[in-house]
Amino acid sequence: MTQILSALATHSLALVVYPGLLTIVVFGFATEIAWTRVIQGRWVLPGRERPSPVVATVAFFTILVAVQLAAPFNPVPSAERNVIVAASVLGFAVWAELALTQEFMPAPGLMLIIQFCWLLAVLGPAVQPESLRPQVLGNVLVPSLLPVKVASGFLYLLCVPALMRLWPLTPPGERRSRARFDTARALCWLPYCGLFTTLFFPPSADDGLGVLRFFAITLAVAALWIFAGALMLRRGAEVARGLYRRAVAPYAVLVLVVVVITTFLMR
Amino acid sequence: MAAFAAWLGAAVIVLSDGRRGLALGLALITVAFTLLAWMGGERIAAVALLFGGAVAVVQRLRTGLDVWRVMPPGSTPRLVLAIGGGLLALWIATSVMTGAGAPLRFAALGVVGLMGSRVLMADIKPAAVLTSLAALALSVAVASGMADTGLGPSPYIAAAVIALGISLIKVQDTNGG
Amino acid sequence: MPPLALLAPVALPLAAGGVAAALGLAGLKPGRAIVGAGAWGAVLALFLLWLPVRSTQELNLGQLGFGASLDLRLDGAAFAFGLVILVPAAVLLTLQPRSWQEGTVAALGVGAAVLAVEAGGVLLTALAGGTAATLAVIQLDVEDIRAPRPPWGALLAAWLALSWAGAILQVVSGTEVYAAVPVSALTVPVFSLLAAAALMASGLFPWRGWAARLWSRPSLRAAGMAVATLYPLGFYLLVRAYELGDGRYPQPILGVALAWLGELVALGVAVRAQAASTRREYLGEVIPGFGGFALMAIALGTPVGLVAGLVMLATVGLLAACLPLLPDRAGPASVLAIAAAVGLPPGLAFGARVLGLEATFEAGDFLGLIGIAGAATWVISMVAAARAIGLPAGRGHAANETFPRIAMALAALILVAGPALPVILSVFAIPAQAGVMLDAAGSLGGGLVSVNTVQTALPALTLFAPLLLLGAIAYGITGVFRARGQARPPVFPIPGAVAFGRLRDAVRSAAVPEQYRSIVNPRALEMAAAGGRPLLWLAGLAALAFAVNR
Amino acid sequence: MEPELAIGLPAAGSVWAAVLQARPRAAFAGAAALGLSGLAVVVISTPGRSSEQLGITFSLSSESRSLLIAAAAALALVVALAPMSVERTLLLRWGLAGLAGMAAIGAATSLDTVILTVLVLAVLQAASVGSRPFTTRMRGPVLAAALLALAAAFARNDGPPILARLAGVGLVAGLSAALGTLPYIHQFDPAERTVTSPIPWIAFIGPVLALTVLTRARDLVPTEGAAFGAMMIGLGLLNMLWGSLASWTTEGGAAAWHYSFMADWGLALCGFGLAVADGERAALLVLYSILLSRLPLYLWSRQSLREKRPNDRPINLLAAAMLAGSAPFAGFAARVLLLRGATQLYSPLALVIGLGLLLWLPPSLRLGRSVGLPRGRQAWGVGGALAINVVIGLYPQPFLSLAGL
Repeated sequence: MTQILSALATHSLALVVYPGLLTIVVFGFATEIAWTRVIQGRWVLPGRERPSPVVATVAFFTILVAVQLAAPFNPVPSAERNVIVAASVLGFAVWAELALTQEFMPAPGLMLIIQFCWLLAVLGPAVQPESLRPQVLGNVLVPSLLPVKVASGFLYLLCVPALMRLWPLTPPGERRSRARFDTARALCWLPYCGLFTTLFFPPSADDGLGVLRFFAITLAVAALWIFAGALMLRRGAEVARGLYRRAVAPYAVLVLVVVVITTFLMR
Repeated sequence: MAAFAAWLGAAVIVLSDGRRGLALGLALITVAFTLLAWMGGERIAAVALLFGGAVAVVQRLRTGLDVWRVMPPGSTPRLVLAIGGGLLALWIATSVMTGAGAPLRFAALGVVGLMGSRVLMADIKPAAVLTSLAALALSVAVASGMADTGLGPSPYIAAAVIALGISLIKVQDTNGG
Repeated sequence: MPPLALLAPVALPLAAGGVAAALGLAGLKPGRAIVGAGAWGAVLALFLLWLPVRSTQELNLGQLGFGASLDLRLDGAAFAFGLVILVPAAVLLTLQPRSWQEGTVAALGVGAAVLAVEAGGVLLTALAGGTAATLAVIQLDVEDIRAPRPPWGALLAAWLALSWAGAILQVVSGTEVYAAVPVSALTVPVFSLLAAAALMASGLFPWRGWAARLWSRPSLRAAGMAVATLYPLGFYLLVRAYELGDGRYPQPILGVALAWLGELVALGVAVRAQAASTRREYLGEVIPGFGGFALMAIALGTPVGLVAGLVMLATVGLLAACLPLLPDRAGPASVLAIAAAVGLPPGLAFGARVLGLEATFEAGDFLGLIGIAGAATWVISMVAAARAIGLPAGRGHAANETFPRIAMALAALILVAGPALPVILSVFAIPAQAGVMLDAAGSLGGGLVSVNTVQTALPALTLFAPLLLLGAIAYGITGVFRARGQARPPVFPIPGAVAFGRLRDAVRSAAVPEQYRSIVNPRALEMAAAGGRPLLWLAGLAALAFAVNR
Repeated sequence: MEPELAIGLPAAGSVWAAVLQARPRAAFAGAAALGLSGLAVVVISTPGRSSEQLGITFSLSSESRSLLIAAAAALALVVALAPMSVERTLLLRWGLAGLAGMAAIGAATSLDTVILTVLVLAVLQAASVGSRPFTTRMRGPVLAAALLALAAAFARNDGPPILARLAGVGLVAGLSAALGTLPYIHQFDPAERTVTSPIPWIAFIGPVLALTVLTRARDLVPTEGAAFGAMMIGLGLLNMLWGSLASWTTEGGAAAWHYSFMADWGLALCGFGLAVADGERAALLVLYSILLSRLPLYLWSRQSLREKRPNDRPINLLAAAMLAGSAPFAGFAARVLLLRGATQLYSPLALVIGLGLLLWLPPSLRLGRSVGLPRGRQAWGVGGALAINVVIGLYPQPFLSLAGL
């Protein structure tokens, strides 16, 4: 019973504080503020209104994803983390927001394709190792598995900007202007960036340096997406759409082929 | 000789529409089968056949169109059937089948085949059907004589009773006859 | 318990149906209490029979005459499927008003379905399953003959196929009793027949199956009962096939094919669900969606997959009770039901689906690809669910057959049961799995707190319970969704729907060209054959003689 | 003496009813008493015991006895619960005549007796007033008699093997002609009374006749079992296909019933043709089903068919399920046995039969509707027929044991 109570306490701590809600909010809000600063040229801060059920839903999903990350000092034991939970619930977070708000959904078909590509990037590397522990996947350095890992990592990087709506898939006139602070997106920054760090970099040690390393990589990934997003915003929606249609989707097929070939070769 | 008579009787039934012709055909069959049964040692059976057949013939003479009407116009197919059926029965009874009793075989096969075909004809009248049935019943009894284990006179008696009974039936048919 | 008590779960609903019929014929109104009591009595009997001993019990009452014996067996699988069938049936029979004819047929159908899962052999299962199917169809037609119902031919074909499989087993191995069939007897053809029977019995196809079409009926009394009694039976066959094959299907490729089919079923459901025009239409796709995932998990051939599939079927059972009671109007009941149905964390459906997807990766080889496809499908389902909250309600069924509070309670039960996943596995799924996969016993662990598989541990109690609490707090602060029902375009058009529609129309309008109609004239053919023409008869005779002497 | 009484008592009952036409109650009571006595004699008779009291050897086999009991029960059911518009004495008179003939056929130890009985029954039926011409009504049975007689003659004489094969052809074709199955379908007039229509041949006399002919055929052509079975299966499949499709698509409701009997006979012929115990069991269950359910339902549907008032009540759906051979009705058990038998013989045949079985459903739905909304005695009758069929379907063992299977 003591063990159960202790586990309940540590899991609660993980969900609420680290790497859960509090960490998500701190990291995400900071990143989102930076993003809006970059693209709008002014500081947009979060409002003080009561969060909507949509934000609550996104937060609910993202904290579950956050506790799956291989963040140093994560109270959830590594054996209890699961990439399936992370991938599927993070997928829900994006789509729940889009579908619940009944907003104009930019190019939903294309978004779904990108979502599938992202899922392939997350789960593809797990096919051959037959492991679902995120840190195990991050730790895979077997040469024969590296092509899959690298290819998947690149696909991940390509997909997330669209999923987080950093890259425009529809021309600005068709989209609702977003002058306000996007709380739902802010809550997704850590899960997306942290999951990339978890899956494609060897896990960081449970010490101060490890924390620094983990968040440095995570921030670097966020910075990369902010940079790419800003760049793409200047090029316009047509280029972004063309990139996903003509490059990312075929590339995802290539990744799938690589996964299959690797699995076949390593049977 | 008796077997040929049976075939001839069946042929006459096939070729006739009037009561005289039908009765003649049935009479020939009755006599022929009686002789065959008698020669086969089935005396009681022979008597039964004679009795049943005779009553049927008399009954036939009393009902239906009082004419011969043998080979009415358009009888070529019937003639072909009568001759062809007879030849086929003869060939099977004598050449295909082996063993003793060829006359009995010829008579039975010929009459059964021809009577069965007669009933299937399109323009047949009830009188002809009943005559054919009586002949068929008699031939079934005669054919039972081919069985290895003799069935005794009972099939003959039953067939005679049936032939007799059939001849007593008055057909209530919208198509008349 | 005396062995004869094994008859109780079957006999009680039958007796209740008999009493309802007798009272109805006598001009009295038996009401819903009798048939409801019969079904609840069967649930109680199942618990009393299984829980104290938790081991297989058998009863053989001799030969029936068509190759099968009245051989009843209660093991883990029978207990699990018995509950999946009986609990929703009992809920619906107790709550929804029915005429005595409907009540009688429904109760008899419940008895037959339970007999199908308690049967000790394939042939008795076929007879009982066929009976349940017949009664379900009759029940649906009694309620509304013009409303959609399962194609009777497909159901009949399913149970005939199973009969044939049983017959082959008897011819090959001398027995069709599940526990006695030698492994070698479950050949690929026999398994194919069995699998075909299973797929047809539960309507597990990528296109819109009967379980979804039933939800477009004006009333959901008979539809709920049909889904509750018939839908699990196909899965039951696939689970029993493991017992016949000593824990595996005759060829691994068969399991892979079925798992892919399950994925396609789920994908088809998800694609249709995201294009649904009403909430009722969406809800109709919920159970088939679960069916697809359950098929995928069960067919993997691993203990984890099997238990995941069984838990999904348990969720199907609860949803089969919940959805027919749900009123066709927006409100918290609808939101909760949709949340429970889509597998919102940390519900029971969520845990089961995570386990199912895990199983695909742990099964090795290329099966992980099915898991990726499954995850993608799940995301589409989530899109569809979120969209469905704001859809118009759709066709309303009579208010007196809806019970929003009970429906909400059942949906809430599915959601709060997530932390209890290990308990449900231990009591419900693992005994069933252990009964049909004897070699794999003990491959799942974690006790009552977490679910430990080969690679990971799912801390269901310790992670899901606080998450549930957090969810409750979050929605307590923000309030729940208050979406106004309005028509919404599909997220994306159903691929190939237009082409398929065109093809279907072309097939429907296909006719013999005018110039050939005189050749293919059924009426003339009938007249020729049935005209009693001697020439045809002689030709028939000649043909027979020729055929024999050829 | 038992077989003779089994023949004589129903025959006497039929004659009694005919003689006392002017006094319907006395006619009915006397005929019913004699008929029931005949049934009692059949029930208490010892299967296989020979009797030669009339100079002809009679012996009732278990299978024939069981079908005779079923036929008598069917007759009792339709007479007792006949629709108000049907004259019950007339039905009883003809039923008892048929029963006497069936007893004679079932108890006959030689094919000749069977042929002569068929001729008698044919003449008796055809001689009564009917809408079809006498000559047309006689065609089928006379062809049957002629073919069976020729087959017997071929089988009894020595000669090349082709003779035995042709004898087999004659037996199968003769049986088919007597029953009125494809290719020897008896002409059917929907407006005709049932007793003078082809229905008694296919649905009442047929089961016992088929059983007896097949029993005799085994003695006559023992070496041609394979060819014989192949022909039976071939004709069986043909009838399954034709019967079910024609029953589905034909315009007339009564004709649909006629074809449905043919479809059921297709199953029975396949079962007999398989020449394995399971096949025979299957065929017997189909024949029970024809006698005890399909025939009564047909008779009860006649009025509804005339008045063109089909119905979609639960009872109609149950009737449809029964006619389609759905579980738990007897048809399902028969189908299981048939599939088992076919699997023992040749698996692809089971596949063909299995696919063929699906053709039953559409016509059965139509036929079930055509029963209309039975009321009063008729409702009890339909309920009784369904109940009997369910009992046979769920627990066929006693019925098969009665037939010695």
